[in-house]
Amino acid sequence: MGIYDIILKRIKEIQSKTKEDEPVTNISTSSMLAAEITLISSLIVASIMLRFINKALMMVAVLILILIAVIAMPIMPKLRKEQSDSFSNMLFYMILALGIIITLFYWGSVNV
Amino acid sequence: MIEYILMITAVFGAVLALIQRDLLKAAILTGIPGASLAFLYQYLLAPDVALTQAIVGSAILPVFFALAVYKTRRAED
Amino acid sequence: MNPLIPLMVILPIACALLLNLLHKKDRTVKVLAIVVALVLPIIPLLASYGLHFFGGYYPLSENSAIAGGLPSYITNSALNVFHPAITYSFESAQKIMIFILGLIAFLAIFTSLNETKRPSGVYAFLMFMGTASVTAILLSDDIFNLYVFFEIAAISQVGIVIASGVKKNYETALKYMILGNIAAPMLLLGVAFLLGVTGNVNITDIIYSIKNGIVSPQNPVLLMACGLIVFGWLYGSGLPPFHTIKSALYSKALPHGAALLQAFSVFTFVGLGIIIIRIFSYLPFSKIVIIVISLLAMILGVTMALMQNDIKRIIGYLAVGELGYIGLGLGIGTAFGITAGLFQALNEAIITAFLFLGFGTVLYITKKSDTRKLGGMMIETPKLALVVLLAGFAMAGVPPLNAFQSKLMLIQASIQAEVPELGIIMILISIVTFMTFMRAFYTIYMRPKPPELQITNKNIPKATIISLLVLLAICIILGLYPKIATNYLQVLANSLV
Amino acid sequence: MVVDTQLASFFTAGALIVIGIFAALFLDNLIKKVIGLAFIGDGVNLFIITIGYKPGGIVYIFLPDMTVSWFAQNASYPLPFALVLTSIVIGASTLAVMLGLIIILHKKHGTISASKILGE
Repeated sequence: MGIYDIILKRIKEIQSKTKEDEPVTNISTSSMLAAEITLISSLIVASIMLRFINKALMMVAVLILILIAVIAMPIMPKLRKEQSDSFSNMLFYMILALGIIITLFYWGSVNV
Repeated sequence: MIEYILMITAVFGAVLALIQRDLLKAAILTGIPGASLAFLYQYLLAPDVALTQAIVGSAILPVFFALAVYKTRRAED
Repeated sequence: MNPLIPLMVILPIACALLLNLLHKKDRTVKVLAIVVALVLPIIPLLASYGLHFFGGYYPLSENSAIAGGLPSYITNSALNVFHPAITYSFESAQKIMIFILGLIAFLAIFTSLNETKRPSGVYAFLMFMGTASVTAILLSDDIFNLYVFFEIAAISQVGIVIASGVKKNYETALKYMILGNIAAPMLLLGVAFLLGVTGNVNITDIIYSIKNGIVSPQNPVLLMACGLIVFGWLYGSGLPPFHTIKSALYSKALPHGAALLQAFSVFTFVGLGIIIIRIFSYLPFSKIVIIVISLLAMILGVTMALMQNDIKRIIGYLAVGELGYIGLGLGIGTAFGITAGLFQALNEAIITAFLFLGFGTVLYITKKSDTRKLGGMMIETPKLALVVLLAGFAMAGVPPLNAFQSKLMLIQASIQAEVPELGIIMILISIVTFMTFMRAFYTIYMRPKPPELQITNKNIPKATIISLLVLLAICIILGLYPKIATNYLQVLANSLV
Repeated sequence: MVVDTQLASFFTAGALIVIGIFAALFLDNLIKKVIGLAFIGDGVNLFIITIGYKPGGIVYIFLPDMTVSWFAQNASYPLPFALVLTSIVIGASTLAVMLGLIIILHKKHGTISASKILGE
């Protein structure tokens, strides 16, 4: 089964869960595929920048990212569901971001 | 001493307002933290802010909330 | 003292209030609004550089009348150079940014007055208020004044959405306000931390205090303040995690409103971002955070844009994604990188406004914004299709247009700063941006027309076409002669390093 | 442990902010969410006021029988207070806009539950 079919199947699964009834067209599947590739490749390229901190860490991070990408292959449908217009999701991610930023600034600046 | 009492009233008033089931009560109880904050500002050497807070926090905002509750009340509960 | 500097903020506010008084006098409202909107981009071109002190409270070092009567232990201390007034600083970078903001505001107001049947109402009022507040954010050297205008900008953005009458706009507006009422107090808390540590709200003075050892730069409260201000910055400009609500906000506004809203976001991004870099650039961590957030914005914005079906939502997500380029420019931190980032900010404001107005014509003709129900518009409006295609080329960075220059500069800056990975990601995201645009363009213009699609409004107002041509002209001019803009921005970038 | 007024006041401000964020996050009723948002604003205002407070100081009004240096050492710091005045008014106006939106949405949906109105 090619990746196209996997993605098509996963989109249909997610749709049946969220009760959307839009048709799965060629365009939507291929754009999801493009989004998937963009996401994975740009994350991997971005993780190469960890070399400024530690080269070994960079290698480990890239390998782990590739592994995760292979295992959890169609990431985009899940990511899309997480970034829906639902208000509780927005609030959750906002508070999460607030916590992460505050923690990072306190911890990161004490140690750097 | 009285500052500490005001601080405690402000926090407990806030909690009390939020745990009410009746929204009208909640709206009116928001006046408690508003008013105690106004007195607290007086003790924190800011009398001009205390005046504004007394008007806005203990009169205008509860009235806003009460009006909103009154306008939306029929369908709840 | 230059009277034109406060006029940039006061004039739109005064005009907005006057428009409300003239309610229902449609002709007067239209003429007044267009005249004032036309003046908005002209004022910054005429004004000369300098500082404006509200109330005339000069710093003691420049004010011998007061300083003469004070004891020497005051005039010898740092108080001598502190700014007691709310200070507006107008420099070359502000000049070009306010010019572009004023121009977009003019085109948006001009288009909206000609597309809506009844010009009087709150819509123009809110547009003017928003423009005034974002201008003040760019000008203000006083961080609390900035917060006040930040809130006014938020309310007017919500107002533009409420006044649009698009389906589900109230829900989106309420969501934005609730999120904003958690995030904006956090920004205020950050301001309060800064105030508590330095005793000052003037940014120049805060930097003076930190640089001259009056305040310890490693004070953890300062770091906390940086974190909270960064959080407010995320909210104000719609970076992740606020990208969903911000793009929803764009999609619930009318096209001309959305064109202005994204300009507000871009310039809020630039204004607050410059302040974060000015105050906290001594923390290496702040730049890393800016880069990480920008990368997230680019990746999430573009990938989400690929999967939307609403035109306005697609451009909204693309606009969020493009913000990442500016952030990368600021985060690289060299003078060249910051210049490139600021230039990209100007280009993005213009191009996204261009795209919103361009696709807005489709909405005007068919009253539909769902790409699945659209098609075959090439036959209806072939010339407009070409213009919209050029806008898409501009956004992707095709050579003769402006974003090519700024993206090229950004990639060069990233290679010079020895982080070529950022350049690679920028190229990658550019390609995907173009693909996203072409997907929307194909489904709207080139696909055969669905039988149930009806053309309700054949005549596009001349004002819209004029606006589109003006924006296209600016894109081409800036693309051929990027020095026009970068010369202005260079000064600010050099001062930030 | 002796907690002085300023520290206690900071803690009160923090408590109000936390209560407000809790309410805005977890309560489903929109009006209660907005009440929570009002508390966040109150907490931040109290925080700023406390920055200007000076333990054992006086109100920042210069009376004729004071010397300048004594006044400079004992008066509270008025700049934060001036900021709070603006901040209170901004908070009240944004709350009014939100309540107006809630009333409109109630007319449309017939409920003020956040999960029903703002769910998707």
